[in-house]
Amino acid sequence: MRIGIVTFPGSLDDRDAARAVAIAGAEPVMLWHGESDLRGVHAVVLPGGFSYGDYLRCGAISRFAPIMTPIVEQAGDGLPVLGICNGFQILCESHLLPGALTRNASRHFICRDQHLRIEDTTSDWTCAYAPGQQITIPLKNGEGCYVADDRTLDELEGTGRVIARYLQVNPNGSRLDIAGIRNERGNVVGLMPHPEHAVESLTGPGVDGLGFFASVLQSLLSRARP
Amino acid sequence: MSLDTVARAEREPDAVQPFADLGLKADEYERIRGILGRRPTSSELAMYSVMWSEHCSYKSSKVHLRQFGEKSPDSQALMVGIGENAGVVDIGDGWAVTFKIESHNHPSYVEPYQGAATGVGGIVRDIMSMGARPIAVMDALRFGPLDAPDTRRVLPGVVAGIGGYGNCLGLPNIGGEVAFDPSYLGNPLVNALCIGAMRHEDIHLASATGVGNLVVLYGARTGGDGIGGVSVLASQAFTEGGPAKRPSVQVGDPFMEKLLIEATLDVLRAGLVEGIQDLGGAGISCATSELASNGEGGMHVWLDRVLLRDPSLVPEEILMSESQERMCAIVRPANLSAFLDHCAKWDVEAVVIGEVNDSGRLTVDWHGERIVDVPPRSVAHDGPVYRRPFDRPAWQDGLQADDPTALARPSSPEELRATLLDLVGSANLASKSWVTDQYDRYVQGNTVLAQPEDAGMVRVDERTGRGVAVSTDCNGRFAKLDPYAGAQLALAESYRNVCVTGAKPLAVTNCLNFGSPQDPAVMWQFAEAVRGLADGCLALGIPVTGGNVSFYNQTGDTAILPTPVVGVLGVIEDVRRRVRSDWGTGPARIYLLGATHDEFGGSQWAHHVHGHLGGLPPRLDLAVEQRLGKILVEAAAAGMLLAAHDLSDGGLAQGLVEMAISSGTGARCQIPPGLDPFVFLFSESASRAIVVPEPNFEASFLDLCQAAGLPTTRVGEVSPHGATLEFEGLFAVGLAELARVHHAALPAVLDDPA
Amino acid sequence: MGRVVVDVMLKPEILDPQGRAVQGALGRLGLAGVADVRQGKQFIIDLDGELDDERWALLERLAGELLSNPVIEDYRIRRDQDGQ
Amino acid sequence: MGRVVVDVMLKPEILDPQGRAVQGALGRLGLAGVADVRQGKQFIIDLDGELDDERWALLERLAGELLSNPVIEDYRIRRDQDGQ
Ligand SMILES: Nc1ncnc2c1ncn2[C@@H]1O[C@H](COP(=O)(O)OP(=O)(O)O)[C@@H](O)[C@H]1O
Ligand SMILES: [Mg+2]
Repeated sequence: MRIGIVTFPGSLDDRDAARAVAIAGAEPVMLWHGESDLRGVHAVVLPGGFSYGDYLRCGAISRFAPIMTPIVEQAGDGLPVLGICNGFQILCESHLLPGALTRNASRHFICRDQHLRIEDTTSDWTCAYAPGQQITIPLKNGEGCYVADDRTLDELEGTGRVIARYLQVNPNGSRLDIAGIRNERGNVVGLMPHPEHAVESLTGPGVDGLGFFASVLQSLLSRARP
Repeated sequence: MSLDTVARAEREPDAVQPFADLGLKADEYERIRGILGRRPTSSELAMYSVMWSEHCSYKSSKVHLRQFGEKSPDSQALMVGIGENAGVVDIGDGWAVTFKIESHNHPSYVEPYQGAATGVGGIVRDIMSMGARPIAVMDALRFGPLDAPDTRRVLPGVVAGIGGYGNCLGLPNIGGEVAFDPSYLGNPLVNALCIGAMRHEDIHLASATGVGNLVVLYGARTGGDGIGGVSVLASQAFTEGGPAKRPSVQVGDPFMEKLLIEATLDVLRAGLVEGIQDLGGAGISCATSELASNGEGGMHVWLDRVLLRDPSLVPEEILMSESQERMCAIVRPANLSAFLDHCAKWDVEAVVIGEVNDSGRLTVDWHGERIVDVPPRSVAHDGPVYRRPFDRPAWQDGLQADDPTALARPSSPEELRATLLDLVGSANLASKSWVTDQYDRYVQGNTVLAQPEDAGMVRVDERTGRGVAVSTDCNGRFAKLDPYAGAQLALAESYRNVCVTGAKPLAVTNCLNFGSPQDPAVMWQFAEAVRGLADGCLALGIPVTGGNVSFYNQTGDTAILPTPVVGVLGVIEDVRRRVRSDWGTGPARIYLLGATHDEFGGSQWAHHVHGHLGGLPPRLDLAVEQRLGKILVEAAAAGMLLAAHDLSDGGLAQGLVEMAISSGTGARCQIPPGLDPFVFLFSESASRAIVVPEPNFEASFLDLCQAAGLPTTRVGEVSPHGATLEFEGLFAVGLAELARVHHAALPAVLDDPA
Repeated sequence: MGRVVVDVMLKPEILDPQGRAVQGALGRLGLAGVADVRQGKQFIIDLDGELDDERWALLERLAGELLSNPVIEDYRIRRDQDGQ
Repeated sequence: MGRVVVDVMLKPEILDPQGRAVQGALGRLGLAGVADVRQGKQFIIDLDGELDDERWALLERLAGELLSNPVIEDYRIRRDQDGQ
């Protein structure tokens, strides 16, 4: 399986995402923001970082990158897309996911090992987890406070589209403790914390993040099987 | 028409020049006239004045710093020594690393966020200029008292600036220091360190070789940043109207720096670069004169080709601008278009501003007129050298005689318990996570150790697991009591912090923060610290590969504590063998390595409890330090250690508390018979560490120590799943209470009131 | 040459931690009775040449799509007459 | 109840990386001839009670000391008449 990782100017965790994809057993394919060809990848990761310096608003400028055109198009046809941190912000700015990410309630950047509960295991990126599974992966962001209007929140909650929630501490003030959400179809997922930093016990708080990458492989394989 | 050309300087030899306003002494000005055989043009004057400044020329410190070279130990590892942008050491398997620490103290006081941010930016470019990929940063910080109102202005801004810049570059922050002392209230210290890695063959130097090669300036446009002084010349040049206002503070653009890193790595990887230099202090003046004098010896520059952010800049200002996020590369003509393509890919502007020649001169033209014609060496390397008078201050004896043994000591169990909690929650010993939680320590996925470990450690080679560990340390109170010993104690602590993680020390960098060099007492502190550090490095067998001097750190006539911050870098063959300070959940025995004496001069206890600074700092025997380090490294490599932690500020008690908190598991400890509990718990004797051997290796580890003649003391045992830290027969404290006290101190003051 | 100013403000229902912090600080510095503070952004855009209807229309669109995020922010756009 | 608006802008000689980024994005999205973009902050302060001279003087001082950093920023303060 070939999984594309997009590098925008200012992307930082692109190499980490590629490493995680490789550890999970897939082939990472680096994609460039300025191109508009997905090179036949089976899924796409929008990695963390500060694309365009996070100037203006996080993700606001990247949303208009040429590579986003085929991503938005093919996401509509079911291409699995995972946006991590800055990638989540880009997905919201592109309206592939509802809501927005705003300044942390503490107004500080925060880096910590974060406990989460996986709330939904029907998405392409969470199906390898057990429902309700508790995991610990790093969180690091300055603008990770998820907001949306009440109607949207009700809908996310009512349709099981909150895929992960913060446990113990809500680090950024997100509404409903939301750490990640999915689109209706379950192929597009946005997640604030960083699973790609929890794929080797030596360099992260454990290997709990691998499940996101294992999930997409699992769901791609089950799709391939008729 | 006011352009001051070489021709005009010859024509009007007696024009009066404002050299004093530019910080040049009369004799220095005369020397420039002597070198040139005429008066300098205003552009030449600008170049000399900035390159001969203390900051760029090290004119007051040079005579002392020489010792780092003269006393340098034989080192197999040293590939590039002192004198280059940053030293380079061989860490094996064809890998080399470079690291350096630099100060940005004054700008961080004026504008904490931007001052600290641009400090990180500058050191990262230094590392890139060696051809290395930056792989981690660290920051050593000193502030006034935690509860002082100005600390609440400066500290959050500095931390946000370091985080804002470093996080945006994608460089993990793997360690540093935060210390508080009243002497830093009007003069905080912001020292930033960067580590880079490269293959041996990728090492690049700042030299302009190859006649006909091109000088390419790339990165941000040049603006009027940091040219306060030279505006004197500008205002002379612009008699009517005057120049536009010049910024007094530089603003960093980390996004531009990130692009600059990527573009630089691309052109290096593609083999398109002959020589490379970052633009830091003194900007184009420094880059061109250093490149030229290290290379073929000649260079011509078309200054009007420099891309400007502010079109009102005059040539003198362009030469001196310290605009951030710029680099200079020497490129063969045949490689130019490929070089420019890589820059364009990353949206980085680049322009050819000059050419290497063998004229032996650095010449600069402005729209066809010659405004600079100098021997580059005279600008870059042959600046003035001062032997400033230094003198042991009269008060030093009194200070050393003011022995802390006279201070009231806690003795009852209740008093000892209260003292422990008081220290654990004191600003200097409290958890620094309020700071470190604002730094990304995970990015790049190679961080093996970061806070709260003794040293930061990153994996360099993902295949083999080869990595490096770095620590920075300095106790300024020790340095005040005895600058020679204080510098060695800083070195020893940093060395030990690297050893406890299992890495073998290889090299030293330093940032010497002192008061005014014109004060003989300060100059003495400086001279002693340098001598101590050089002797110490020789004794430990690790060379100084680079560093930075920051003078004039004082408020009025009062200098800061002498603060020679020492960074030690070590190598570890396999990061999977790294040792942490987390002792797991037990059961396992806890040992103290090294001897404890009644030593409280400059200690955290004397400082925090009594507000006292006097006596002598702890004694240091570098041979013992080396033996301790060797055992720690060997034992780690053999997989003998479950945990290890160095002892410094706060002594054994603080060390045990930190280990217990980070592992979430308590311990039962005993005071060895015949020892004074207060001394045992709180003394800050040097060359000590706590280790917890793997139970099956305990006996062989103790044999190893005995064979080396290293004293070991059994301190206690980890209590399986215990939740208290207990000192038998004295007192016990719950981990929850310890953690609360330890973690609350900084947030209590720094968090926004609700 | 024309100057256009775009003010962008978080919608009233969105939490504004920066505004809150400023409100607290104003109070502590002696300004009583601050009912609310909101912190927004202001863009000052200087244009070469004529600001004709077409460019204005594009600018209006970009103010809503690029300079602000309609999910959380409102914007106001205006020509700056005095151009100062 | 009174409303006061404070606009804070980087001094013209200070580098504004955010403004530069926006300028680039506007260009890529088809707006030609953007000579310069500066990005600043806007504070909207709602006050209970009378905005008398004393409070106004304090507000002016705080605009220069708290809301802006005189080393790198300029500010403008005004009463918002329509209060909208
Ligand atoms: N300014 C800082 N930046 C990054 N890490 C820091 C900073 N200050 C402290 N740390 C980290 O916090 C931990 C505790 O610091 P400290 O108590 O000073 O350690 P030690 O006494 O062992 O030198 C260390 O891991 C240190 O690297
Ligand atoms: Mg330590």
